[in-house]
Amino acid sequence: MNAGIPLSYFLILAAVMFFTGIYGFLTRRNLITILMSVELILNSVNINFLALNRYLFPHKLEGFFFSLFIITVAAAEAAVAIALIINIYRRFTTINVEDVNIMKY
Amino acid sequence: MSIGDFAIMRHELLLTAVILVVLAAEIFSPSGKRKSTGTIAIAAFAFITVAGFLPSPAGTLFGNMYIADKTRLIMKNILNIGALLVLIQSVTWLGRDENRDRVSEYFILLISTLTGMNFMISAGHFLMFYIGLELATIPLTALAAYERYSNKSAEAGIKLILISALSSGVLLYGLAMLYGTTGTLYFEEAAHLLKNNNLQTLGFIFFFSGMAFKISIVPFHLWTADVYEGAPVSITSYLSVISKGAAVFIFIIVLFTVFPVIMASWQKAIYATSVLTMTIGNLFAIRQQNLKRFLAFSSISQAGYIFLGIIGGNAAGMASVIYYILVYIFSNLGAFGAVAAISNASGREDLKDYNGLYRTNPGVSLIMTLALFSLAGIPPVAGFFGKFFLFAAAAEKGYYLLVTIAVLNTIISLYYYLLVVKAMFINANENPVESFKSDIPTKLALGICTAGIFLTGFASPVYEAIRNLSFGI
Amino acid sequence: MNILSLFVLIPLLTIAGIVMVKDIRHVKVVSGIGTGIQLIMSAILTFLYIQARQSGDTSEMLFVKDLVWFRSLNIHFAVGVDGVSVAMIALTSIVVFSGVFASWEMDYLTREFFISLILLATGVFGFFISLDLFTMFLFYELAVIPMYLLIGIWGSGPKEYSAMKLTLMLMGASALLLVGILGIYFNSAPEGGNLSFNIIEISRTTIPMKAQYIFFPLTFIGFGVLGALFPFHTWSPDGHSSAPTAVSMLHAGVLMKLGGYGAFRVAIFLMPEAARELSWIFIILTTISVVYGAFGAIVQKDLKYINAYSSVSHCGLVLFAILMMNHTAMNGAVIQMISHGLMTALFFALIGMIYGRTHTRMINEMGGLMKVIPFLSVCYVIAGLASLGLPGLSGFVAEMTIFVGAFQHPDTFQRVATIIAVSSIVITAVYILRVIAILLLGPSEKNSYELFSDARWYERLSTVTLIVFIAFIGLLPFLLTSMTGASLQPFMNKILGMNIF
Amino acid sequence: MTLNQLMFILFASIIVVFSILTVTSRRILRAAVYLLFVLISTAGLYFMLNYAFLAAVQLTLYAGGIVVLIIFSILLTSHISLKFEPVEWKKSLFSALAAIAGALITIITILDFTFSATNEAAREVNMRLVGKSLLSVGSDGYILPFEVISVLLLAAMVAAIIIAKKGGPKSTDTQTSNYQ
Amino acid sequence: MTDFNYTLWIFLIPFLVFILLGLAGHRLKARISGLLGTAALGVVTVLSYITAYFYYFRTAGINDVFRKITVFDSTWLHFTDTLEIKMGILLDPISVMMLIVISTVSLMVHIYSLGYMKGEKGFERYYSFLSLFAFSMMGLVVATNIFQMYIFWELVGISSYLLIGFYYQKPEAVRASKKAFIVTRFADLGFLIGILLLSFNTRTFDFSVLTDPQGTAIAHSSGISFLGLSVTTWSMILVYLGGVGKSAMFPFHIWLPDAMEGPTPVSALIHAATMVVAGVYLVARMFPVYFFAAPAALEIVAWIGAFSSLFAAIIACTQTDIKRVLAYSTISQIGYMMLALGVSGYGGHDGLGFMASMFHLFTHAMFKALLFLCAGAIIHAVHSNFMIDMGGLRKYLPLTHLTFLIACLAISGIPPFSGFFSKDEILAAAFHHNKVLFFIEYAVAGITAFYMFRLYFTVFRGEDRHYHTVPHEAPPTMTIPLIILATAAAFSGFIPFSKLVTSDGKAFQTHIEWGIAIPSVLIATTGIGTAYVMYVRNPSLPGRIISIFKHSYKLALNKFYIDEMYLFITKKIIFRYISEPVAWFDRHIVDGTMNALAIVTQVVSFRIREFQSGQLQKYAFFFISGTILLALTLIYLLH
Repeated sequence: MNAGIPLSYFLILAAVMFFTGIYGFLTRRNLITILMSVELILNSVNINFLALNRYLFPHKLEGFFFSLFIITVAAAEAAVAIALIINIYRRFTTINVEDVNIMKY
Repeated sequence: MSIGDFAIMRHELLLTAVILVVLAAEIFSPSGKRKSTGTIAIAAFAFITVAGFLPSPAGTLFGNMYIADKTRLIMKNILNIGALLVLIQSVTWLGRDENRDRVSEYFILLISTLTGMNFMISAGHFLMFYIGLELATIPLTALAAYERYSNKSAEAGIKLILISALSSGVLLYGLAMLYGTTGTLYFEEAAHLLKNNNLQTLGFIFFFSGMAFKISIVPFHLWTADVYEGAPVSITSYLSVISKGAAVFIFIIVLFTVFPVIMASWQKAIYATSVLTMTIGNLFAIRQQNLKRFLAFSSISQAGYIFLGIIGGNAAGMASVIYYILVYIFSNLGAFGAVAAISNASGREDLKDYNGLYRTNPGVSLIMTLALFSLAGIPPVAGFFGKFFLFAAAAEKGYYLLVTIAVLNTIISLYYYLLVVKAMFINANENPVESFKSDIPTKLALGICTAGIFLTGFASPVYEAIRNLSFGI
Repeated sequence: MNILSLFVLIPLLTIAGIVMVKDIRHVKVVSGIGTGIQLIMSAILTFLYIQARQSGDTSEMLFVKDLVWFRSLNIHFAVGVDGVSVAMIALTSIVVFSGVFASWEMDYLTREFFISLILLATGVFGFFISLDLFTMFLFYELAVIPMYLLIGIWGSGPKEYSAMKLTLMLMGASALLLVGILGIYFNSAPEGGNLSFNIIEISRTTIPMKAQYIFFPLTFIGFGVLGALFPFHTWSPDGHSSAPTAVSMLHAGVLMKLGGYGAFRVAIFLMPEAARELSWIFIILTTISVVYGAFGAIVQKDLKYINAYSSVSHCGLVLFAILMMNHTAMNGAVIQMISHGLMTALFFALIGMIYGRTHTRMINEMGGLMKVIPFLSVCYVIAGLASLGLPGLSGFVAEMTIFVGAFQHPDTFQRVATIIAVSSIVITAVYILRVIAILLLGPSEKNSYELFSDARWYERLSTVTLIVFIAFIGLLPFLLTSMTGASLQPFMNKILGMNIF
Repeated sequence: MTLNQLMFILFASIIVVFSILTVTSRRILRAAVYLLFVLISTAGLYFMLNYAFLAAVQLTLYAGGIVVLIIFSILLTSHISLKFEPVEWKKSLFSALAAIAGALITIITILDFTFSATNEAAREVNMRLVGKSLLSVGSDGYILPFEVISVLLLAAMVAAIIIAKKGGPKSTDTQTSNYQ
Repeated sequence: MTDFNYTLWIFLIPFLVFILLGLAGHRLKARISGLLGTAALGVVTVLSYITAYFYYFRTAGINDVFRKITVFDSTWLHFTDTLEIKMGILLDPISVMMLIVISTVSLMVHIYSLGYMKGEKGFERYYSFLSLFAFSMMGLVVATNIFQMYIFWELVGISSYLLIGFYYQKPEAVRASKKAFIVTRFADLGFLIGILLLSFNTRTFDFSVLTDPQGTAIAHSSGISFLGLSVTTWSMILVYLGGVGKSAMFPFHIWLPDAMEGPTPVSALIHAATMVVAGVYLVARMFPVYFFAAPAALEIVAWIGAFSSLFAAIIACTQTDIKRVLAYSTISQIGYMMLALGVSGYGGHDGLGFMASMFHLFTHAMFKALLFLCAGAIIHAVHSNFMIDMGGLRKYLPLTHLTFLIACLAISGIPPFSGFFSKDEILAAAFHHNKVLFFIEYAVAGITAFYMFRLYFTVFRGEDRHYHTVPHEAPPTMTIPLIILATAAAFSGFIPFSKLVTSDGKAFQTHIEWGIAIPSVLIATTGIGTAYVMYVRNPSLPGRIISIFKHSYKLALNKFYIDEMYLFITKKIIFRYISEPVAWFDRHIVDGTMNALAIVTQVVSFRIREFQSGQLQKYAFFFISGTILLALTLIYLLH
């Protein structure tokens, strides 16, 4: 199904997505949106792995499985992160990342 | 799979077993008697630690996905010792009212991170490495936020998980590139297929950033101080010693087994970041007032020194790094143990609270002093030997300038370590920490640390045993 | 048991004894006994050494004991002594012994004080017996660190600042030294073979010139800082002035000698080629040290400052002499180390005792002490006379050997430098006599002085011990120089072997 | 232009546009929905790459699980109509610069590299193969990570639980000056 | 008794006494320690005389050449193969002559002090110092090598320091002792550098090698030159500098007058008879080197001697402190001796100046010691140093008066007193060498007579002053030495010095050159007459003269402001413009740099704290930037 599409398209797409995620991580104030940016990042990695696996090394499934595990880990991570965010909300009554800075210097 | 195979991966299996035992104890014991879970966990863990030293066959399992050899074995044992000390040190704190209903969770989480680290170290495949890494990280974020009534703790948790998520994203991206250029994620195969081209270098840099985050290398270190300060003392010490040690271990394994081809590149990267790390870590440490935060920056700068052992890419360097981590475990845990003891007894963690401590609590002060001297690299304690071997490893490869920068940095570090010593021994205080008696676990942990601080240095067999490992390089 | 190892062991046992003793008052007794044994031991060592030499033992080092420590880096616990080290060990024992008695009145954290003090001594002893660069370095640092606590806790004045400054500067020096030692080690086998930390083994090879150029300055400065090399001497005035009596004694008397000894045994001995090429830089610096220290001492008002600057000057002379790289001057350097060690220790001991009575160290707040405390005053005068190089006391012997030796150097540059250095003897006379005149002579100023008691028994013991040795060297110098002089022959062979001249 | 290319362009533009919207939208719930779109489009790409299983996982776990989790937490912590303050221009500028620079370097380096594909025959990915691989102990078997991730999930669960165990609002932090 | 081994005891005995009295003196009774010291010195004196007798008349003079006898010589400190300090005893005409001078004067002073210092606190200390001095001085003169000489030179200096500062509670004494030591120390610096230079050239310290006219040392001495003078000349000038300091020649004379703060017997011993002539002795000892290898230096010796003698004589005319007058007179007389050496040749009659110098040294020691001891007796009687407090003492102190008069006549060069003979030889030698020097000395002879008799007339003639107690003659312990010394001062001129003490050891004939002697006696008589007119006949005359020559008088009274110049140099230049800046520089620049390093570290540490802002996104920003920067550097910049 991927005939006619060069591999580099996928990779560029992934790169753009990755750095969009990075941008989001650096700019979004809300902890949840930051988490969303992380998801973007992980997704872009997955795209990379799958595209590379499909285009270059289709005889094995390393990229495929890696993506599979990344998704799983991402889910676990998201669960804990959300728990922590809620914890923050409980303690700080805000989830603005800029306000979560009682420790500094 | 055979019984022998299980022997090969007995560290991980035993740890998992402990997790399950604790879980079972938590589930099945009546709620009134939960105190005992801690004892069970520690006893079991102590057993594992001892068992770890039994001779173990080397070999690979799961089609090279899991590798066991002497080097890795010794790494795991070192981590076990450290973890055991952390566990013992945390007993007093876990006995507090607010923590009483969450003791077994604490052990489960902590031991599972250690399991993750062990898997990470034994990984022969980047997937195992990644999963081990995450297993070593995610539960830790929860532990960092463990303090129930502390805003700082909560903040530490969120900071840790978000930035570690970012870092693992970056790391994964790098792995994807490496995968794309080599077509494999097995360490051994990748090592042969790496060619030193730009994309691989870029992939390596992404990977490097991810690891540097775990080891607290400047400029990837900024989370360290905040998390260390916010987290409970035992978790801070765990983060600063075990977590960092494990990351260093896997980092050198990967560097030396997977990336020797692009050594020229990573040496430059390590050179630059090492200088930055030592310097920035020290500069920040100078002015810290909170002891935990202070030790955080100190541990950042220690990471810079550790890089000196790595940069040469030689067997001596590898040995010196492993040895240094061992020494560092005793030293840093000694320091954190003292901080924890004082914090548990009086709730005070600031430098000014330490004024006049020697008059009221000479024992703790002396241990703290020894630990700090060891961190600073003052003879006759072990840190001196550790630093010397690190520097020697770098000097062997001609990195004299780097060594000079490092030794000059040790002077800055000596300055702030002495500030603490000064506070304890010299400064007067109208309201010093009152004399307190530590309980047995604290004493035990501190005693082991003290013994370790002395013995690991003087007793040359320790170093020689590490040095005699082949490392495959 | 090797007799040299005992020199490290006995202090450690003494420390153990101090820890065990229940009664604080017994701490001093234990320390006194421990250091007394040390003193006897060093007398025995000297005796054995001379006996061995006379019986025709011509090996470079005697009483050698070599234990492998870290095999992979070829680190050994290697001890051995030649005449120079024996002399330095004897000096250390004397100063430590009298230091213990000089601090007999210590009553704040007594136990800790004596432990630190003896720990310091352990480091010094270890340094002098080491043949292995690694252990040497280890003991060096071991000797420096207790200084921090000793000054910081029991010092006076801006003690925290001084202690910190001293420690940091000395450890900074040791940092450079570490690089130097590593450099030497990794170049110790230019023709292949095992790398070595052993001084004797390294001295048999020639370290490549390129390496020498880098590591000689590092090593020399590293040791030089401890030897108060200009401009790295500023720890000395502050450190000495803040330190408690015994610590000043030990520090100026012995610890500063580590610098000279190390510069000579490590920097010059192992890298003579670079030493010859680069010596001019350091000769300029040391010449400055010599004159500058003396001038600096003239206008000081604090007794300890005066002595600190004086130490800068005298220790500068040690390094100066070493850099001349000939037998006589080096021999002079050794004698100067011992001589300065003894007399500066005496000075500091006396300053401490005077301070204990007058509670000031400002010379212009005192006067006419000769009348009220004649014993201490006479001792002070003797120390002063030794310091200004009066024949019959040790200072003269040392200085003259240095000057004559240095002046034999074939290069005009060195000889001009010598002339400049020689001029310090006048400046020394100026500041010494100035102090004596203001402090001891003249009418006694205050009525309260009448209450002063002269030296107590432990003070007498402390000062007389030192004076006896000062006079001994001054009157019978040939006994000492024959011992040290012969031991310099390997150095000279090595230096001459590189066909400089 | 083939259908494939058209689809790719469609998915790609959805991903890019909605990614950017996700990280710029000032309304949080919308951002979450945009993220959902991105994730679904990604699943589409997986389909295109013949990884139907993974696409399914993506849709269920990601789009179904995580996004829902996120939306829940949004509802827990924020007012739905919450509209963020615009991002400080400096922060936005520097972050954009960093992101663009990173993207440029990455893309240039990728384009610079000639990937070499293997000659071996491709393997069909089906559930059978996936299941077999996951439970295989030999080479290319993934039973070990599969087992370990179960520990991870257990630990994550415990982690989430202890964080969620209720703590009082009062802070016991000692107020300290961290810095001299 | 010709092996001279017993000479060792000549300087060992005083040393042992010094140690004994120094360590245990305060436990002995004062009187015992005094007697002990005196007795010991008596032994030394006897030994010295025995030595002299056997040396001059039994051993050495056999072939009319006095040999140099090295009694023993053992290594004390080894420097190099050729350079080592030995300790030994060298007997030759001048050292034996010096033994006599030192032991005689010393013994007199010891005896005298028993009376003079009676009841002083620190009596035993005084005697131990005296013994130390005797030891050092003996060691100095019998030195076999230049370094031994230097060693004892320094010891002599310290004994002088200790004795000047004997009254240590008196600020003036303290100041004077300090000044004496530092000034001579400064001169000794020259001496030492001179030794270094000389030994570098000649590879030896040994006198017997150095001063051998045929020896290699002198032959080797030419060669490299610096500023037009050969290195040997330079080294000899520097060595002479030591002599200038010790012998209080211009410009290092300033310490000597102040040194009179010490007890008067000390002044007699050290600052008149023995130590101050050490410079002369030094030049005499090194004379062959000067003469053969460094004639330019010898010329300098002559001129400095001449100038000092004139200069000091002029100042002496204006001083009012009796001891200061004598002190300047000493300077002046030593100038004579220096001059004599400076103008001397070598060997036989050419060495007249050398012989004359030694002769004068000998006679001067006697009469100057006598003068000081008399002054002591006077001071003892009137309790003042100042001439203004004295007058008409003739009738109270008849013995003192008589001996003082003899000494005055001797110093003025009136025949047949000793000074006449020695001074005459000096003038003769100067006449043959350089007329300018000769006339200067003529003038000085007149001035000397003038100021000595000014002193004599003021003190013993004139009116009584108001005395608190009636002055009375001193006890016998004090007067006996006066008588002995007076005898020596009167008759020592008849000793045939040219037979005994000559430049090359060979005796030669001298005769009084009446062409020079008669005018000199006339000049001296004129001086005495002037003094008589001014201070006896017409006491108001001095005041009138002073008012006429107000400025020059003031100049001379203030010793030509040399002291002030020194003070200026030390206090202003050295203290204020060298030492204080050095101290300041050290504290602020050198130390400041070190502190600045620390401060900069602190400041940097403070400045960079914004990196650790607590803002997660900033952390992430640095994270990403770090990655990108690393990538940029490693891939595109360093690849």
